[in-house]
Amino acid sequence: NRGEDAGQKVTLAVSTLNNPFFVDLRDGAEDAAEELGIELDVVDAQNDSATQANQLATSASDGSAGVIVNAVDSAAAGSALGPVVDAGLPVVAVDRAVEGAEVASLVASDNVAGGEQAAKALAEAVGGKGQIVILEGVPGASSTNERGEGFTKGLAEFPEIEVVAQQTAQYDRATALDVTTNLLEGNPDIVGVLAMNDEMALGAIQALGARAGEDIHVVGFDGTEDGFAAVEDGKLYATIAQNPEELGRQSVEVMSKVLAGEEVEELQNVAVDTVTVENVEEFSD
Amino acid sequence: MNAAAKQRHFDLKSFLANNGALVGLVVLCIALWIATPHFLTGPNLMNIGIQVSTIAVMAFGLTFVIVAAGIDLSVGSVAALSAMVSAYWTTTAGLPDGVSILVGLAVGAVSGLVTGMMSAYGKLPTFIASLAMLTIVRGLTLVVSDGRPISTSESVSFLGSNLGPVPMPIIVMVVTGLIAAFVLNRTIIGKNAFAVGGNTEAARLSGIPVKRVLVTVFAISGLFAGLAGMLLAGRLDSAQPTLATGYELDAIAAVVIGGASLAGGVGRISGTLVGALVLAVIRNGLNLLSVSSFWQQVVIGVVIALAVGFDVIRRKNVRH
Amino acid sequence: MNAAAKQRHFDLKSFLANNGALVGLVVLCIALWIATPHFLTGPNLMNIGIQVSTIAVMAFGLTFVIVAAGIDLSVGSVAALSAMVSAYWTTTAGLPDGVSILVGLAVGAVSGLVTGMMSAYGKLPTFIASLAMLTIVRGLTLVVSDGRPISTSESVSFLGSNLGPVPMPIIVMVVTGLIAAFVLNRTIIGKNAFAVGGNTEAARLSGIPVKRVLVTVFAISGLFAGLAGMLLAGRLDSAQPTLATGYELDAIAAVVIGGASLAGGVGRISGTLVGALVLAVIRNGLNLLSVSSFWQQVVIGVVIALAVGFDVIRRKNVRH
Amino acid sequence: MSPQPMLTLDSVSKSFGRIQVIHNVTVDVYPGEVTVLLGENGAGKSTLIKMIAGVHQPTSGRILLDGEPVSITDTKTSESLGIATIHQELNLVPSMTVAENITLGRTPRRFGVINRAEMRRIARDALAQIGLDLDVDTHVGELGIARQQLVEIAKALSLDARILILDEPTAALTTSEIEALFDVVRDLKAKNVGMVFISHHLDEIAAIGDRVNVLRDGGFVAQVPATTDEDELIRLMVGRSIDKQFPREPGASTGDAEAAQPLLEVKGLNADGLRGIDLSVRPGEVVALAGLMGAGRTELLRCLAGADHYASGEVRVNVRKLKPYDVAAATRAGVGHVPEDRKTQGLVLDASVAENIGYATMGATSRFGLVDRRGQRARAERIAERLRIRMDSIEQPIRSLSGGNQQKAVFGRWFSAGSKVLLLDEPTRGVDVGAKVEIYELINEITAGGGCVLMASSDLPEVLGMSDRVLVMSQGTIAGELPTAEATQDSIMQLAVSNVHRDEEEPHAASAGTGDEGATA
Ligand SMILES: Nc1ncnc2c1ncn2[C@@H]1O[C@H](COP(=O)(O)OP(=O)(O)OP(=O)(O)O)[C@@H](O)[C@H]1O
Ligand SMILES: Nc1ncnc2c1ncn2[C@@H]1O[C@H](COP(=O)(O)OP(=O)(O)OP(=O)(O)O)[C@@H](O)[C@H]1O
Ligand SMILES: O[C@@H]1[C@H](O)[C@H](O)CO[C@H]1O
Ligand SMILES: [Mg+2]
Ligand SMILES: [Mg+2]
Repeated sequence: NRGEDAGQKVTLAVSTLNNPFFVDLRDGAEDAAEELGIELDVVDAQNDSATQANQLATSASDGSAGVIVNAVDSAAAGSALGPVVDAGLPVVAVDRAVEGAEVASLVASDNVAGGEQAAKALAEAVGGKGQIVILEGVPGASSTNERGEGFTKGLAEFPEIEVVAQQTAQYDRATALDVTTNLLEGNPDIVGVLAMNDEMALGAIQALGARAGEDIHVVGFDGTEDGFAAVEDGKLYATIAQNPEELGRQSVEVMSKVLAGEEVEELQNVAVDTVTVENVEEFSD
Repeated sequence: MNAAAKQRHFDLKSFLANNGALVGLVVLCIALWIATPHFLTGPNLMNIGIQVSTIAVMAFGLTFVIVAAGIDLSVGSVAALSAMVSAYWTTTAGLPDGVSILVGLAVGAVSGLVTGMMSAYGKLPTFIASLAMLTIVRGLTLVVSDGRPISTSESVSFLGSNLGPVPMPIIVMVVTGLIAAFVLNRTIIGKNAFAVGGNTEAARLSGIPVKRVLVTVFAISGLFAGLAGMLLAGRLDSAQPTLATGYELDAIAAVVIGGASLAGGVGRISGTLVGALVLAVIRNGLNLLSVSSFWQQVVIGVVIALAVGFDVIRRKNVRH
Repeated sequence: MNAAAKQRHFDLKSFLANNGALVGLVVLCIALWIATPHFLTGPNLMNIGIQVSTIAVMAFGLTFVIVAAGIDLSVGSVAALSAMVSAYWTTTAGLPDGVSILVGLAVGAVSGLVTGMMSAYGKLPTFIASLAMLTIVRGLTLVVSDGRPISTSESVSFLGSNLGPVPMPIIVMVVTGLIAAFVLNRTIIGKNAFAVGGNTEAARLSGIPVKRVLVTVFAISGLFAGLAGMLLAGRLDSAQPTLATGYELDAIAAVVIGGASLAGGVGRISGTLVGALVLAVIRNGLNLLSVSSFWQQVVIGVVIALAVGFDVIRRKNVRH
Repeated sequence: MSPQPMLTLDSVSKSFGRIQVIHNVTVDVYPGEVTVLLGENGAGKSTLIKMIAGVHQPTSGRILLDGEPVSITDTKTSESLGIATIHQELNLVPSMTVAENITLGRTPRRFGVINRAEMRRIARDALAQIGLDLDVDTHVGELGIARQQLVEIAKALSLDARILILDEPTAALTTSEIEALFDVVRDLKAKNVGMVFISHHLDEIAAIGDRVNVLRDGGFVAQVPATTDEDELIRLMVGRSIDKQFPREPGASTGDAEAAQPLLEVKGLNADGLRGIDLSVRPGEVVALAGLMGAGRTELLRCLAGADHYASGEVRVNVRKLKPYDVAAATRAGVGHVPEDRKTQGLVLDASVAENIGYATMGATSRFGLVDRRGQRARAERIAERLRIRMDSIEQPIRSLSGGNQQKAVFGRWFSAGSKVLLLDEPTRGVDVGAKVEIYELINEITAGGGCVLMASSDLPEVLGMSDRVLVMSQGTIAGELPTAEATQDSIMQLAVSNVHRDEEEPHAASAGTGDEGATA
């Protein structure tokens, strides 16, 4: 019972819109949809896999012609897509991979590679030695795990860098402020903070006050507007810029090709860039 | 004979009186049926059935605690720990799948038992005891899983799949709902919960073992939460460390929308089911209507208030 | 004269009796002082003071609702909306900064007022009314902000900064704490809240305007939540759409740890402050001790249970 | 003459914290006898029996059962020793049915599954014992306090205990229910059940008591036979004699009562269970509302006080119409209401005595929103002294006061508020003879000052002794009016049952209460 005009409506299932990153992703997707004459139905799982499973099941029966999924969790999304796959709808994954389900294409930047780049950038900033702390994302979230993996890889090359504390700040700016403040008490000699996203990096900067960018360097991840601004101010040494708008835009473009029956790449890589004060102008607007 | 007839008559009345949100639910369904052709379709109703199952099963158990005038904030976390330990048991530790569901249920029941003991013997307010368990159990889930999802065992995955044309979650929900209703209304466990919640002092003076009742209702709540967690993980084929985070508020809301009072002494399993359905139908309907996700939250709040409000208006009309 | 002396004596005793978690807090502090040299330092204590301020201010307002036997789940969301609207007012809409704090406070008070009216006149259980507001208000925050952070006005940022050597959040917390304690204990608003919470029917039959009392306590709760939100945003120089998500449980926990009962009729501002401090000190201490984030949650839960448990043991000793 | 005591409280004492409330008291209970405990409010009667019931443990002393020392650590133990207790305060679960309440704690079941038929049977049998015909599936919360008290009694009787303790079971009952209860007591005596009975109605002691233990200030005063005359009992109990139990002095303006403008006027009031109520009370008057249980007295007072909705009709105070269903408005108009159940409707149990007395004046005396703490306290202290409320401190939670003292506090609230129209629902329930006189004198003061009182009372001597006129209610209507001077217990009862008989001929008029009156009349 799909719409007569196949290709009309596409569901974009976003993991959360409480985060500027995904808001940008959605904006990119909406722009592309408008250009291509696609009706885009955005649903927000508020970071809950089960909510997303519910939304995906609903999209299988609500007249959508295809589903773009930004998985809350890669592993869980596989079976959650079952009803969509059963209904014969094409699926495009964006930002995060989907395990255990056939997708037409994955439009993503690489979190592990990005994590590695972030670690290297911080190492460069601190001159390859000294004590650092890591601010982790939501425990158990796939991006937390993947970036952590990347951090470990990246730091492996710098034996003189010591990770003295590794604590979660839930991807949240306010939490990061408190956690960093507290960590500083126990570890007054740190030279760097490696944060799994910009929100936490900005919270850390707030906690560091004048020391940020002077004797303690901070590296974030995402490339949000606030992040770029902090880079320009010299407070944030670097952020790993994903291009969420581009992720969103390309995911819709790929979906439109799939619906038109065209061939698409299995993996569509969107560049991840290390943004520092050197190149920030190219990114911020 | 007359009394018996009266009795049957009364039961119908009290069913309606205790399932007031039913009116809200029906109004909601009619509105959605008018608003979108996708709502009243077989597959969509099946979806709703599956989607409501986790919260419903969790809320069935929670009904016991609330009837006994307690509150259990740990149900979401307990669901996650049960699912995780059961997945660990088979997938990571390689132990026999045959009992993996039992392992999950045991984890749930024991977690509830501990909350109940903290509250009955440690004299902690149930809010605090269960809040403490919320974070303890979530922490343990992260420890067991090392923060990574673990694939569920085949039996647990089966819980999330279909049995012929009928989804297992719906079957499980119906069966556990009937059991819960039976235990709550027909057994001494349920009666004691009502007595303790209705007037703890009177219950104590009548020789009801108040502490044991508290421990029992929390164990039941944990047991159901554990099952709910496995249902959910089974649907995802994966136990996630963040599984069911924040579900406690939805589960409590389902029980309260269903007519129970947080002051204790009142509550019905059928009401709880209606409460859970109200929440699930709202979410499903808003997805179908493609309401923007920011406004969706606003609308959900308004509809919850209205659905419960309908009940209040109806009850006022009945009283006078 | 004798009576007056007796009275003063009683006040000290009742302070201790009502601030039982104080013992838990002291034990906690001693343990941390032994465990890490970084705990008992001036700067760290200052940190704790700043970190506790948001939850404490929020919980001060919430104490009124809980004393009146209600519950307010919306405080976290209201904090976010107030901060967001106040930031929008100046930063996005370019309206005069001078009143931006007042705008935020007004948003908070009105949100609370609406919850109170839903509950008093709409007859919704406060759990449901405030749960509905939780999602409505969070949705509105997202709508206002379009999901993105907005920089706070200078006045709000000032709330998060230092006044000379003393952090503003601590000043605000102390001042509002004193005001809250005064209003709760000395004014008709507070006394009415105690009466309504202690026995609503008896209060009503004594001519106390129960509905107006309910609306008032929720408005107070919203007002304090709004201020707490701006304090937090001021510290971040930015109002975030996710600000204070989930803080409601912490705030309720602070009030309950501080000796209030969710059944109503009991509660103290000083107790609430102690409750908030217990939570803040636990988090601070665990950060200082670099406990792994998985185990941290387990430990937080255990320590909450113990801190409240201490109170229970102490009270038992006093009773007999 | 007496056999061995079956139960002995042997030199028991009891302290709460620093305060000792029972000093070395010994009480014996004999099979087939009714041992009466007599004493003023707060003398320690309830505390004493709570030691038998397993609620409190004695601080010192022993409890002997059949001569053997026993330790009664909880209520379950007490029950298993064959002791059943009817506590002074109701201990029922309002959200549960009559049948569930009667079988509470020993619900009949097989393999944990409740046998509902058996449960109802037990309940019906228990109710039949005291002649109460009530649907056992009714929720207890829907019943008036008198019926709740009867359910409580039925619950205790159904235990078939060897020892039965009755702590003021008659306080809430009307004459006919009390008679039914006493029939059961006599029956139990014949079955050799030992009983302990507490009441502030001295006539009841003579009716069923055997020996009387008098307590004063937690100490033992004397043991006397139940045949001892009332004045002597009062003297033993109070330590002085009381000249006038009913010191009614007609109010200031009763002289030309007919002429005076009514202070309270009700016209055509219809409500749940009330039909066409017209009445007026003039300044200086005390009007009593008499009637059988469930006649509608409580409901009428609640409507007048603004506590309940009414369907039609109007209520005027001092000519001005009262806003319906608004207690605050009624309070402002000078109406004060002492509800029938102090525990659920009258008191904030965890608040202090001072606060409980002060609720009605708190708003009016506040300035700029600030509570007048000193004034509130002074007013509370004055009234507490006046009513001789026995307590340790005015700041003590009212929960720890004895039942009668709690009742005095509820009355005191409205007296200190200076209410002009007092609506009293069983105002002296559980109050001792001495304190009753104080309450009556306060009533006199109010009427002397131009106020008026409408008082529902099941205590016919009180009705006859304290009112100027009697309105007799029956089946939700006012069945008739009698000037007190001409009224007798018989003439009141005749009016009270007048409608009941008519209803029996009209099957359609089977209102909720009909069956009960039919059975108890
Ligand atoms: N839990 C308690 N804590 C402190 N004091 C108490 C407590 N219980 C009772 N008391 C005090 O003990 C005394 C005796 O109370 P009790 O209830 O036994 O009196 P009573 O003789 O039954 O009076 P009444 O006729 O009013 O029922 C009172 O002064 C009362 O205030
Ligand atoms: N058979 C019944 N079943 C349930 N409720 C009843 C029954 N009869 C009366 N009631 C209710 O119980 C209450 C008893 O009436 P009410 O208390 O006004 O009478 P009363 O004359 O004051 O008698 P009481 O001595 O019981 O207080 C009323 O609220 C009435 O609606
Ligand atoms: O890539 C995104 C962002 O970094 C966000 O901050 C957290 O979730 C990740 O998937
Ligand atoms: Mg007594
Ligand atoms: Mg009555």
